[in-house]
Amino acid sequence: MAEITIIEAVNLAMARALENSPDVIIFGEDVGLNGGVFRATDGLQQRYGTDRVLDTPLAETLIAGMAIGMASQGLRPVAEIQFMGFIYPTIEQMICHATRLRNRSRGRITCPMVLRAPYGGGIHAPEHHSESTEAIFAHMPGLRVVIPSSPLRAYGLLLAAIQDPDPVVFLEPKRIYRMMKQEVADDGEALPLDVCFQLRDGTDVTLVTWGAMTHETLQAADQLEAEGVSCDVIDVATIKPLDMETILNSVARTGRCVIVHEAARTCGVGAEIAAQLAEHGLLSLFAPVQRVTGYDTIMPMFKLENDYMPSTDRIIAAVKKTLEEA
Amino acid sequence: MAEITIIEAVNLAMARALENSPDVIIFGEDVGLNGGVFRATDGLQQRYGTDRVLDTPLAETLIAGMAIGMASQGLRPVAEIQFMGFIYPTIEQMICHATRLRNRSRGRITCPMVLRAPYGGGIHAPEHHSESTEAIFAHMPGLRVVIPSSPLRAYGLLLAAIQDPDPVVFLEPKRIYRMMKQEVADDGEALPLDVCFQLRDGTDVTLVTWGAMTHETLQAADQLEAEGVSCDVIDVATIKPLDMETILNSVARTGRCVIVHEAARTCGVGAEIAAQLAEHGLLSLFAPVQRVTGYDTIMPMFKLENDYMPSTDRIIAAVKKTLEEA
Amino acid sequence: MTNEEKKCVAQFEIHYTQLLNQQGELVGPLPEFAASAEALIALYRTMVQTRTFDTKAIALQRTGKMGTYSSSLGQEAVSVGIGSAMRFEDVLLPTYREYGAQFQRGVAMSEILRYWGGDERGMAYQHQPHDMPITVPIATHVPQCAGIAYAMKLRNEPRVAVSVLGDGATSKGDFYEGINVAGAWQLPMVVVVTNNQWAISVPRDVQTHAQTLAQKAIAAGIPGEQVDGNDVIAMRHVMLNALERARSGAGPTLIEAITYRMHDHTTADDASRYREQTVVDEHKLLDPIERLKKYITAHHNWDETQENELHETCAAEVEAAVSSYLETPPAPPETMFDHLYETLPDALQSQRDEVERLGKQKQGGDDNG
Amino acid sequence: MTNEEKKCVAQFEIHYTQLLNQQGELVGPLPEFAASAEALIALYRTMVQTRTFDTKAIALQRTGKMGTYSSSLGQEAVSVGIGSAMRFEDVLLPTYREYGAQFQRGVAMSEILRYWGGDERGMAYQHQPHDMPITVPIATHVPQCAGIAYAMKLRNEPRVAVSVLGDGATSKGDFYEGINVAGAWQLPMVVVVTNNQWAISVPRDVQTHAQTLAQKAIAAGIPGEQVDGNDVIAMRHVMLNALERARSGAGPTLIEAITYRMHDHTTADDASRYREQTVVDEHKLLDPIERLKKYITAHHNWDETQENELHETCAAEVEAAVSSYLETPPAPPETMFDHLYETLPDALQSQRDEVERLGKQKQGGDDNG
Ligand SMILES: Cc1ncc(C[n+]2csc(CCOP(=O)(O)OP(=O)(O)O)c2C)c(N)n1
Ligand SMILES: Cc1ncc(C[n+]2csc(CCOP(=O)(O)OP(=O)(O)O)c2C)c(N)n1
Ligand SMILES: [Mg+2]
Ligand SMILES: [Mg+2]
Repeated sequence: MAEITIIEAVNLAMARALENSPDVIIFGEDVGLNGGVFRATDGLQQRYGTDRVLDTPLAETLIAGMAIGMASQGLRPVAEIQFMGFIYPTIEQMICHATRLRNRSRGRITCPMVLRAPYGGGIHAPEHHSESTEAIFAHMPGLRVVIPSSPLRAYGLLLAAIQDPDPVVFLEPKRIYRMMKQEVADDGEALPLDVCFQLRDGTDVTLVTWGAMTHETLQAADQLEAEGVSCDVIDVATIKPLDMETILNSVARTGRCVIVHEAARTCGVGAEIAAQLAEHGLLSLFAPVQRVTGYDTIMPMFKLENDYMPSTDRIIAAVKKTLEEA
Repeated sequence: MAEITIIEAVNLAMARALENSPDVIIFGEDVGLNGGVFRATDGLQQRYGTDRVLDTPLAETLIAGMAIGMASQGLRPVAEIQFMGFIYPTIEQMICHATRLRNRSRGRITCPMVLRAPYGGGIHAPEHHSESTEAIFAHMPGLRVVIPSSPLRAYGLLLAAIQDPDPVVFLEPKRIYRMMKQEVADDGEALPLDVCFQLRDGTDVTLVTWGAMTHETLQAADQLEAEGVSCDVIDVATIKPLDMETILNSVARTGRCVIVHEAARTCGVGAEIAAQLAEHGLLSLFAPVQRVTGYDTIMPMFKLENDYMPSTDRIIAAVKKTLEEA
Repeated sequence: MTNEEKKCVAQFEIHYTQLLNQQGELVGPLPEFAASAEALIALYRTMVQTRTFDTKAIALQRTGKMGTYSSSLGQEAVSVGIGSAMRFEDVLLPTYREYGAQFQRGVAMSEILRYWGGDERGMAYQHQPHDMPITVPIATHVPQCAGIAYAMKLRNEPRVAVSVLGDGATSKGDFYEGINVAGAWQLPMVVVVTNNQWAISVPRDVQTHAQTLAQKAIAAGIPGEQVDGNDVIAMRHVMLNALERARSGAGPTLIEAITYRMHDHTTADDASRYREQTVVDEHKLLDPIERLKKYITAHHNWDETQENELHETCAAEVEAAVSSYLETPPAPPETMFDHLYETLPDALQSQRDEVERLGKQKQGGDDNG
Repeated sequence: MTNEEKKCVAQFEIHYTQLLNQQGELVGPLPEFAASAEALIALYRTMVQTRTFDTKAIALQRTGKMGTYSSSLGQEAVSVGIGSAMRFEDVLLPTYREYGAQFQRGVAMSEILRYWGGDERGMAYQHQPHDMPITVPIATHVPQCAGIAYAMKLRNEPRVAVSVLGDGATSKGDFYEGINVAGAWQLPMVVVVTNNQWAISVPRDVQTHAQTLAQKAIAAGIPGEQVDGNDVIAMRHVMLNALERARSGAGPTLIEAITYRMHDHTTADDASRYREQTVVDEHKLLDPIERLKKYITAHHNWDETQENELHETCAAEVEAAVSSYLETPPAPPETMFDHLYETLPDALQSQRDEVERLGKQKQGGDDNG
């Protein structure tokens, strides 16, 4: 069993899905011969043919709309949007149709599609290539939004997304595409959706995060450990619908919570988690919930991107603040 | 000085703006001869000509993009999207360009545009005509999102939006377009943006809301008053950027907060307000913040829309809950 | 500029088909199907049925028994032509005026009424498993149509996906994205533009400087043609050919059907604000039902007895649908959660419980509505 | 189907212009401007300047001194043709390969380097007040172009808005929405499609079944034409005519400029994964710079001395730009808030303060980057 990266795990999951079901179709811009700009679909067209792995014209609204059409016919389309910065033309299709077809037709027509996109900053990419706007999708009833943060979860969650009978937006943290390797058994086993993953057990403070930020968050937890602070680290993984139970249980134990995400703070998914903590966990909170996030300004071009994104230092400072108070 | 409705105040503000500056241009679908499907632009084309008040082809991406182009040339475009349910094709333009032109060009090119749209449910309209997805826009750095809830505020805030040097999404609560009348002096005076409006002073609980929900919220406050509960009622009005100071000050006095909005709960703007209360106002809160919102399901077609939207009863129940606790 | 320096590299023509003129006279060769009285009378019946429904639906709205409704008055030949040419196993992606096609495809009148009555159950289409529900966000169904057509092609099914949209809709980007991929991938797909000359208050000429809407097809490199949309024989004929091409693997077609919106845009609209009634009246002369009636009266012995019988049958059918609609008990409020996902996520259970509880309270107290 | 029943209602032709063939020989009538040696040499200089810049920019990226860069190699004639034909007061809406036009319009080389070096100040265009910065989200600038053109028309300014985009971009809906309104409103606007045969790895024929991209104009009812985009004389000629039409109120034009992307899509791309080098090599024979060089050598005494001098000048200019770029101190991190709104909203002040504080801390400790 080889050790593979996240991007390889994404590739492996799609290959497995293509292998297991003739209904799985992969498409998007440059996903064919080129294998995707990040190589997520590398080799898939060669192995599964141009009918099942194919390049589309350059049109994101079309990509989403076609995925919906295919899904309505019982296919399992897995469509790639090249970067999250180009996902906006899909919104009308996603919010008006993907999320509503089942509801609208009272279950007669369903929409088991996956819309994949690499997201997040930190790779010194050009303008518009570093977006984290998952909150927009997390606000849409009828959708699932899933974000893996390790090769194992990339494999297991993508398979789960493809098998899911409802539409899933699957966002891949591109900064950590090749950052770590894990042994991943290509056993076709999906991981559960709609639940958080516990990355680390601790008692003093709960750190809640997802995507590439799991990296900084775990680093912060390491450093804090050395200083005698024990962190519970939770990878939310499915940010819509939210598994608040796991988060609330953790905070009930620790009494403190720091939420870390790359996206702009205002109306980010961190707000929802913090709001639910305030609603359902107020009495267990010893200190105000802290959010360590991207700022409410345009994600700067790459010279300043590290000043925008949450750093290990910022996370540690926020943890210390929750420890100081109350 | 005549008493006018919200829709008339919207019309009056646009007429005033057209009158005061040759740079103001009104356009959208059916805004010309037809005067808009809600009559927001009634009579404007007749008075200000087809060059300044004009129908566009049926293309929302185009409408937003043209507004950006015009604004970049120093015009003051006021573009109408017929219903918020059709605003999604504008998102790419708004998030990639309207919000970024100033930043991207380091102030060389600016984008003083207004994108107006009627929003919200409760008028027994067809599918897609009852949307409240303001949170999507509230998440965008660089944007203002403004929502009036009375004729006076419709007039003053729309003028402010048109005068604002940056892009504004101006959402009009269509359910109360004709619900109330107020005397509005057509004096060209703008109201301030970025601040909440205090609708009612109270001591026991803070009710925070915007748009058509101010109606139910004020009704709830009336009923609660009769039962001896004194409500501070705040109309947020500019939901992006948020004037948290006013809300925090109120909650510092009352110790309790109920947030009311029509939009789906998860990742709604209420989450941001609740999250900030938990961050900055935790110690003044006697009880968990309550959110009374639309549910996290598709806004149902109109037979069930009243079961979806927050009612006076649901607001009262939430207030009582905050009073019971702690 | 002289001619030498410019080389012509591509040439295109757009054609228009009319078979029955305004007076109901044949002006082109009769297509095979149209030789049969039965076939023509079937088309006639469905047009009359559709109009009978339409009249009643407007009345329901006017009397507060239904919500906003969009009339298909004057456009029956387009819709009936489409519906009559399609096979049941094809997929129709309609807008909000395709009743004529929908009825032929098994959608119940009571379902359409339920839909405009604000009830999702009006899109369940109990007897039509294939078709998409009415699409409200303009042109968004064209990319979906391409996806459906791709599924058919991939599976080698001899099926066709058909989307119908308006003249206004041809201005929206997704329309072009959809027809472009239909060309690029040679999909089994037909796109019908019902050019009824208006997009709410915006006349056809304000939408585009293109002299025909059929020529939009040229951008996608696919065949585009015009047809008299008030001539149901031509409409069905052109549609049959396009479906046959698509079904046989010869690729997509764009059809511009020229007709006229005789009613307000919807019952929420007041067309007198932006168009002269005299112009509308002129278009009455082009009425598709009258036109076919003249033809079958002249050539197939259609008479007043048959005409009266037909109207009675249609009226009875519509009345039955109205009763069924009016008698439908409202869905319990908590069902707003029941088709959101296949299985309700745990996170939403408490919301569903709340709606159920409040619904029961309300039922106990005041009544629903 | 017989012919009688179908009436031709519209006809279209698409023309192609080439004036200088592959061998640098004149194959059409020389446009007025091209009689002047000076004019041709100016075009030649800018093409060489652009290519010199391009080569250096790639080198900067390869040596880690700059981020991802998109090359304009082989497409210089398109861009230089556009830029040379426009007036300063016109507005250019470029994509990420229009350096040839941008330099002529006053954008500094150092600004382009700053841009690809990840610095917003590279879009401030200190000497070019009118033009939009590079547009990355494909085709989104076409609707903006229409808005700009509308402003010009409304104010009766004799100005034109020009957007340039790729072959791939013609698949995206907003492209059509923009050209459609340009036609409907007869806007002073020119849209140039730089057909370089590739959209990253996707070949032109996979984008669309349309035999030319120029014919996309027919959908909008506007003139569309093809030009040899490796022939800078033809390019400038066609562009001048289109600008003149637009400026004089005669409406918009769509120009398809046929060229070839000689480099990888960007420095982040590896074209050998999806195209044969031999095909690329064949296109070397069509090189726009070589072609004009042959012509001016044959007709205007262009010689090796002048050639060498030109290369030296260009190299020096590029070196100066590189130095300026490399010497630019990074912007203070808190400036990320300074152009978000005209005035920073109170709600954001504490975030700006935090970034400033952290920036200073970092400067105190380790260095920036
Ligand atoms: C994306 C979108 N924008 C706006 C609307 C509002 N609207 C509904 S119908 C209509 C006009 C449609 O005109 P056309 O396409 O010609 O169809 P017709 O109604 O004439 O059948 C408009 C603007 C909508 N439904 N969807
Ligand atoms: C909306 C959008 N989708 C995807 C991308 C990613 N992308 C960048 S360039 C490109 C191909 C563009 O091809 P073309 O329009 O032919 O221009 P060229 O690069 O060949 O000049 C793609 C897909 C993007 N920038 N914007
Ligand atoms: Mg129409
Ligand atoms: Mg290209």
